[in-house]
Amino acid sequence: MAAVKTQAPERAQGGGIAGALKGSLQQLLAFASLIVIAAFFSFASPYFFSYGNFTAILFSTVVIGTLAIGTTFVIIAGGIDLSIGTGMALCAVMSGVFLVKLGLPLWLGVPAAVLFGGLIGLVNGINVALLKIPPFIATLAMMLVAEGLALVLSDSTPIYFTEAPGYTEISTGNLIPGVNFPNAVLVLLVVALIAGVLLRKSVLGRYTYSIGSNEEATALSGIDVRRWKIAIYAFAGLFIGLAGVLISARLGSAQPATGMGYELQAIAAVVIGGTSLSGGKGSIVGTLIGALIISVLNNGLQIMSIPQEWQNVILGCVILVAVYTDRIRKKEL
Amino acid sequence: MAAVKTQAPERAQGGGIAGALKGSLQQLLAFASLIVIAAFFSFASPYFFSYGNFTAILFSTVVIGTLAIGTTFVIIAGGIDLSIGTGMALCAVMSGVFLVKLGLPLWLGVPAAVLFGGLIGLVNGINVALLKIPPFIATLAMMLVAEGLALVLSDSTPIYFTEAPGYTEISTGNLIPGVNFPNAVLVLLVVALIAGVLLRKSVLGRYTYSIGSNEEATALSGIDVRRWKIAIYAFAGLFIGLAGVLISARLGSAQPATGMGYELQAIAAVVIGGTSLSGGKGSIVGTLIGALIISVLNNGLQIMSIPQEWQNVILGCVILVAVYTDRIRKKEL
Amino acid sequence: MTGVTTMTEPLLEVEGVDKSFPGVRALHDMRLELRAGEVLALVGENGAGKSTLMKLLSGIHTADTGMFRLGGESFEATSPRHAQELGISIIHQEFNLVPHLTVAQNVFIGREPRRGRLLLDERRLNADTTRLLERLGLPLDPRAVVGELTVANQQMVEIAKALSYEPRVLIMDEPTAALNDAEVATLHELIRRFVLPHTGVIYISHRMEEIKRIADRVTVIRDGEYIDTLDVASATTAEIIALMVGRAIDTGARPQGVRADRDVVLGIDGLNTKALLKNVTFDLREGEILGFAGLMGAGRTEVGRALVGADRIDSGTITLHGKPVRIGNPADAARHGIGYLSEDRKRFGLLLDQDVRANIALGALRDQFTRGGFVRDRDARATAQSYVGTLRIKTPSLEQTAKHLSGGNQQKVVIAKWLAKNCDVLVFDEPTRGIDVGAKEEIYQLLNELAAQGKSIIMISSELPEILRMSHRVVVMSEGRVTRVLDADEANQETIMHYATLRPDENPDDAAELGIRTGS
Amino acid sequence: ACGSDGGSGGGGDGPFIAIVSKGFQHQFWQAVKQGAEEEAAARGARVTFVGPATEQEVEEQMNMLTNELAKSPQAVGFAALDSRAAAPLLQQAQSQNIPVIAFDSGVESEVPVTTVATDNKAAAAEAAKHLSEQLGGKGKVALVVHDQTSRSGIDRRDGFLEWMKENAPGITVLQPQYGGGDQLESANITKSIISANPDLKGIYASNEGSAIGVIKGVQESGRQGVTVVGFDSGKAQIDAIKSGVMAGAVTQDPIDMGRKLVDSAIKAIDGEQLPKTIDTNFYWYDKSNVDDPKIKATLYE
Ligand SMILES: Nc1ncnc2c1ncn2[C@@H]1O[C@H](COP(=O)(O)OP(=O)(O)OP(=O)(O)O)[C@@H](O)[C@H]1O
Ligand SMILES: Nc1ncnc2c1ncn2[C@@H]1O[C@H](COP(=O)(O)OP(=O)(O)OP(=O)(O)O)[C@@H](O)[C@H]1O
Ligand SMILES: [Mg+2]
Ligand SMILES: [Mg+2]
Repeated sequence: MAAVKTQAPERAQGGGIAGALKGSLQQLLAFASLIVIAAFFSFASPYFFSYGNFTAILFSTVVIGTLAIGTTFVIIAGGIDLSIGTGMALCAVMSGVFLVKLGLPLWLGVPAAVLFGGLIGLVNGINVALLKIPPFIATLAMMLVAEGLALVLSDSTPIYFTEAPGYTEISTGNLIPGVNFPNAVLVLLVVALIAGVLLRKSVLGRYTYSIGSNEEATALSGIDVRRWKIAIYAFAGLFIGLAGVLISARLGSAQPATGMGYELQAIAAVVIGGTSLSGGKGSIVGTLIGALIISVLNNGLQIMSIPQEWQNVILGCVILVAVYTDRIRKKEL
Repeated sequence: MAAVKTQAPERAQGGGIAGALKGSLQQLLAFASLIVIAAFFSFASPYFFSYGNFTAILFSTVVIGTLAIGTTFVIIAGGIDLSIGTGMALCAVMSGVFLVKLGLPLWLGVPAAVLFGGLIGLVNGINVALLKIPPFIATLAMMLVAEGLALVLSDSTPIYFTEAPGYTEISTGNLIPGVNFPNAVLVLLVVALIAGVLLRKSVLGRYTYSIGSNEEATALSGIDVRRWKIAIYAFAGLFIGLAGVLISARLGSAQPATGMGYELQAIAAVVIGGTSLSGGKGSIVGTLIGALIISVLNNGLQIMSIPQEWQNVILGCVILVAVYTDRIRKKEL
Repeated sequence: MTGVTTMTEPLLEVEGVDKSFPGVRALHDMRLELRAGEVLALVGENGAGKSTLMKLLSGIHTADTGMFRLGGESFEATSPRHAQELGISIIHQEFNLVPHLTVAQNVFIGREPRRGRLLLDERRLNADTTRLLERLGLPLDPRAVVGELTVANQQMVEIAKALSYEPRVLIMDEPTAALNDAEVATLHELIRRFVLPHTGVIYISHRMEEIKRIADRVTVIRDGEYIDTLDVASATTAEIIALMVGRAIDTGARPQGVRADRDVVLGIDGLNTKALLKNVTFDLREGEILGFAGLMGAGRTEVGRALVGADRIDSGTITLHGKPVRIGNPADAARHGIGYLSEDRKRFGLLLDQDVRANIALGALRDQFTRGGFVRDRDARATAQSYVGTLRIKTPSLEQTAKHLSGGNQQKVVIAKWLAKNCDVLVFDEPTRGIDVGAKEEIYQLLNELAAQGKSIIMISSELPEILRMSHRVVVMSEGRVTRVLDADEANQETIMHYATLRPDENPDDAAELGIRTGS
Repeated sequence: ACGSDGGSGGGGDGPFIAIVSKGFQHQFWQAVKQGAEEEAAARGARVTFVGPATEQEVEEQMNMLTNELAKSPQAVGFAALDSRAAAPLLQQAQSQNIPVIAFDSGVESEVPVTTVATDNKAAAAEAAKHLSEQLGGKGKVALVVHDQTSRSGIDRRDGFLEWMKENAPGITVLQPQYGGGDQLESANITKSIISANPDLKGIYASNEGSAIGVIKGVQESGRQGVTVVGFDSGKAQIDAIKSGVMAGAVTQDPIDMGRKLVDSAIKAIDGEQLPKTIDTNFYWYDKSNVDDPKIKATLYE
């Protein structure tokens, strides 16, 4: 009868010190899963616990993390976005088109590529909110379109950024001099912070929760749900663009075919982070933790030299256990 | 403000001749999209409209169609199943293990492989219903586990069925003598019929709708929702097993890595066919139409020799338009 | 008043029951005794613990401590099915229907007639349901999809479903909140037929006059504790209310007549909708409370929804302060200062998973609680807190999730949302649904204050006393038409019922009385 | 807004050759396509070129081959992901009198009139040999392979492993890791391997995507003294070789493969007898010969 069992009050968003404390306690508990996993690997392998490996893990979280942050908004609003993977590839290609083919300077080309992601999101938003196409289909269609366009626009060849000096610094450079800490990670942290604040404190964020919680009630409360939905998708699209920039800056090239499959990983990070696919609930911190859980597991299993066919088996089981124990702890709260 | 519109009455299932008529009229309209697309290709290419090509299209629908039928149950019940693709690969491998490695006879090995799919579904069901892990995560974990196990059990090499004579006949043989009509298509039609009847007329089907429509109310009506959810996932799992048999019989080998990605296509077929991802609504006929729309598009675009990078772009656009017009027509009803 | 009070042995007994939720002690040392052959009313303020107690009896929650006896034997219902098997059937305060299934499929859910083990016998299911509905005298189509029924009809389905179990104990948690007088009468008739020497009914309601009509005894609870049980025959309404709220309630007087002097704020002219409305015309004046009366399905809700753009208008004009306006969706309406409170709080009113503050602040968020695109939570909190005070919303904190509030308190939250929004025109559809007597008075007072400030209010209500008590004028509707607009001094039970039951489409005399041509 | 009727290349009324490849999006296949289109244009033929998105999509490739056969081409070029799976379709082609030219890897069937292919195993052995030479025959090496089930993945892995086993007793080979040919994933895998093996001396990457990933991974880890050898070409690898980050790579000359494929197809259509196999060469290239015109012609950017 758990379907109707009384649940401990779960907090969707800010307000109140006691509330905030309770909220962050839950986040901490989700964080605990991560710590346990990391602790395990630290004991299991002498190579896991090192500064170099930690930055490697963080670096490997950047792309999925960025995509997952944008998707968190969409999912909290009750939607889904399957176009983020190939959309990212398309944005990477657009970045190449802007910087290499059109020769725009960095300060113009990079924001343009990010905005192009916003455009992808905008189209998704229009399809979902105005044409009322279910998000799954609307973004699936966009996934196919973006996949194709990335190939068309790049002529199915990678675009190299050798002629755009400084571009790769966006991901691989070290802003903090002397410390080996890739810029991409800094970017991820900064946008996560911004996204977190917007989600909790801005009107956009509040309506994201409201729409996901009860779209009809939100509309009847006099809120222009269509407009806000479009805004949410477009905003989330910016992260597609950013991910496109970050991945192409890391690889030094825009790879038109690299993107498919990232959507599932990003959505998985969001969901493991406690955001509900039925909308109305979730957080950016959770999403980051979800993304980290995946990368730590991937990294740790490889470091331990587990045969790769077993890695997926273990990964699957650990995700199950982590989510399960997390649920149990939340209930006990 | 359609978000708060009183909806045009949509009928979830049987009861009443008028109702049935109205229901099938809607199906017919979804069917109309398919017809329009097929008609277009018939004019656009001289190769499209032929018996050979039609059986080719049907044949290419078999695997996705079979997976989609099972998934229809899960989605109507408000769940999702991401494990169907790699699960299918695992079942194909198991079929190879049973028939080739253990040398079981066909009549034993094939049902065993199908039941193994049921076992995958059962585990999914237990994770979702008893451990209360969200379906997306539970089946994502299973997707990873199945992917790994398929490689482990097959030693990462295809298992060939040369030593299981008659096995490939399951897919490629022609039961109707003299007519070139692959058995696999017959199998699909038969299981679709059975699934359709079960969905509309059986207790399992009724509770599938009921749980997806309002799980809490169903539970409060004294129905053991957990048990039925497990049953639904396990039942849907049988189609994973069947798909594993059909694909390996078609290829003559169990390909341990052929499966990832099928889940998205199958879910797309279900959703294009009008089943709502939020549960409570859907039909097998719709799913078949959805699956056919995808295969006809794939086939037609290739037959027309559209450059491959454009095929996806067009595919995406056509799916959008088809679903959009379908929604418009439904509203007018 | 039914007369079957001769049987006195207890059918159902509850003793020393405690139940706590996180942060809330819902019940403490609760007692209850239902005798065989009686209707026992259970009353108490919103959040007193009535529904919680019933959920313990019907196996949804388990008690922390306490004793339950049915027919002298102790029991503890572990699941809804178990409770049904014991003979306890419940109609919940919130619907528990499966919207995509038909009436018949809902009524017999879990007990479907089958052919063999696996297949369903749909024909027998429909036949059984038809028979049941006929026996109960409920005019429902067994094949209708439940999600498309009106709230009132959904309530009827719930009732049919509960009675189909042929229970010994029937629990009804505010079954009449969505019903109007005629339907209430039907329901009471059903209850009287149901009560036999070996059965009993627990009846929860906030409508005192109903309790006097149907119940034999009434048990009063307050703040989760047992207060007293009275014989209805000898107790007065005032007595019961006093026990309930623990303070005196002052029921105010009727407002004074028309306000012909005031400006017309909103003009509705010749409104038609595909679904129902025909040539609906009326106007709303500044500072006026305009009551909307009518039977179930008369179209009052539809007027409200059409007015704010929630449903599509086929023809007709809406003028605001004399200027025609186009309202395509509720957001347009909100921009024009028109707000709509839905009759269905769960579907159209609340963000169930969000907290009380978020719900109250939702409508006014951008106008009042935002600076530079960011929400000023302190302001939102302060406003929410003040409404929690004035409306006596019983909640452990502003951070309580809406779905954990009692039904009446949820309704108050929705009302607070609209009061906070500060609209010029408020359309309130069944605003006091499920609200206790005390709080009702407070809401009435608030509405009167708003009107005094010059706001205009449309109040749709199925409770005639409420309509009569509050309205400056009353619009009576039947079959999608406005059959009459009554001034406060003309409005009384009889005239309203007369105009509410005109059937111009079926009865030429009625058509003539309304001066409309019908048919071909 | 799409290309209308025509195939991807070539003139209108010449023979129509349908090519079903193992892939489509990867540079390697794009280079094959380029070679095929160039040859077709030169010979007045028309080609279409399709292939599944990944080398795991065996069934999808069968559907593609079916669809191409439906267009009644004069010849079919086919790179089988799983050669036995295609047997019935190859029979069908034969019965339709459509000559089939296998390419990239052999097809276990009598149907193909010839096979235009490189020996992947031998090419991988070449890479192993060069890596071993660079390391002086000892040390620990890792493999980042693009796929564990496809023919090319298996051959390029096993060719490497077998050569090492037989010829380089001093070299320890770690468990192969698989990155799906995805640059990012391969980079992440590489960094994990480097973290876990402080004494790692060399890494072998089995295709272009893996190679780019490995280069990135090595660069990002900051580790010095790891010798990288790769496979295929592409600008990133060529640059890495020129700058010394990468020791060298094996290229299969995919453009030539595409040319020879179309050439053979046209010959087959004309009824010419063809040898059983047509070898397209592979070459080891490194800093010393990367600008050699003969090598340069086999590389794509
Ligand atoms: N699931 C729950 N979680 C937390 N608190 C709850 C839950 N259910 C009820 N409560 C609290 O228990 C108290 C009693 O609620 P209950 O629903 O029994 O009131 P009620 O008497 O039925 O009120 P109403 O007349 O408004 O329906 C309320 O304070 C309510 O907030
Ligand atoms: N959500 C809905 N979905 C479908 N039809 C509806 C819905 N709401 C109302 N209707 C239809 O509109 C008609 C008018 O109902 P409406 O709710 O407007 O009447 P009402 O006068 O408000 O009565 P009450 O609310 O007491 O049922 C009903 O006959 C019903 O069939
Ligand atoms: Mg209650
Ligand atoms: Mg109403």
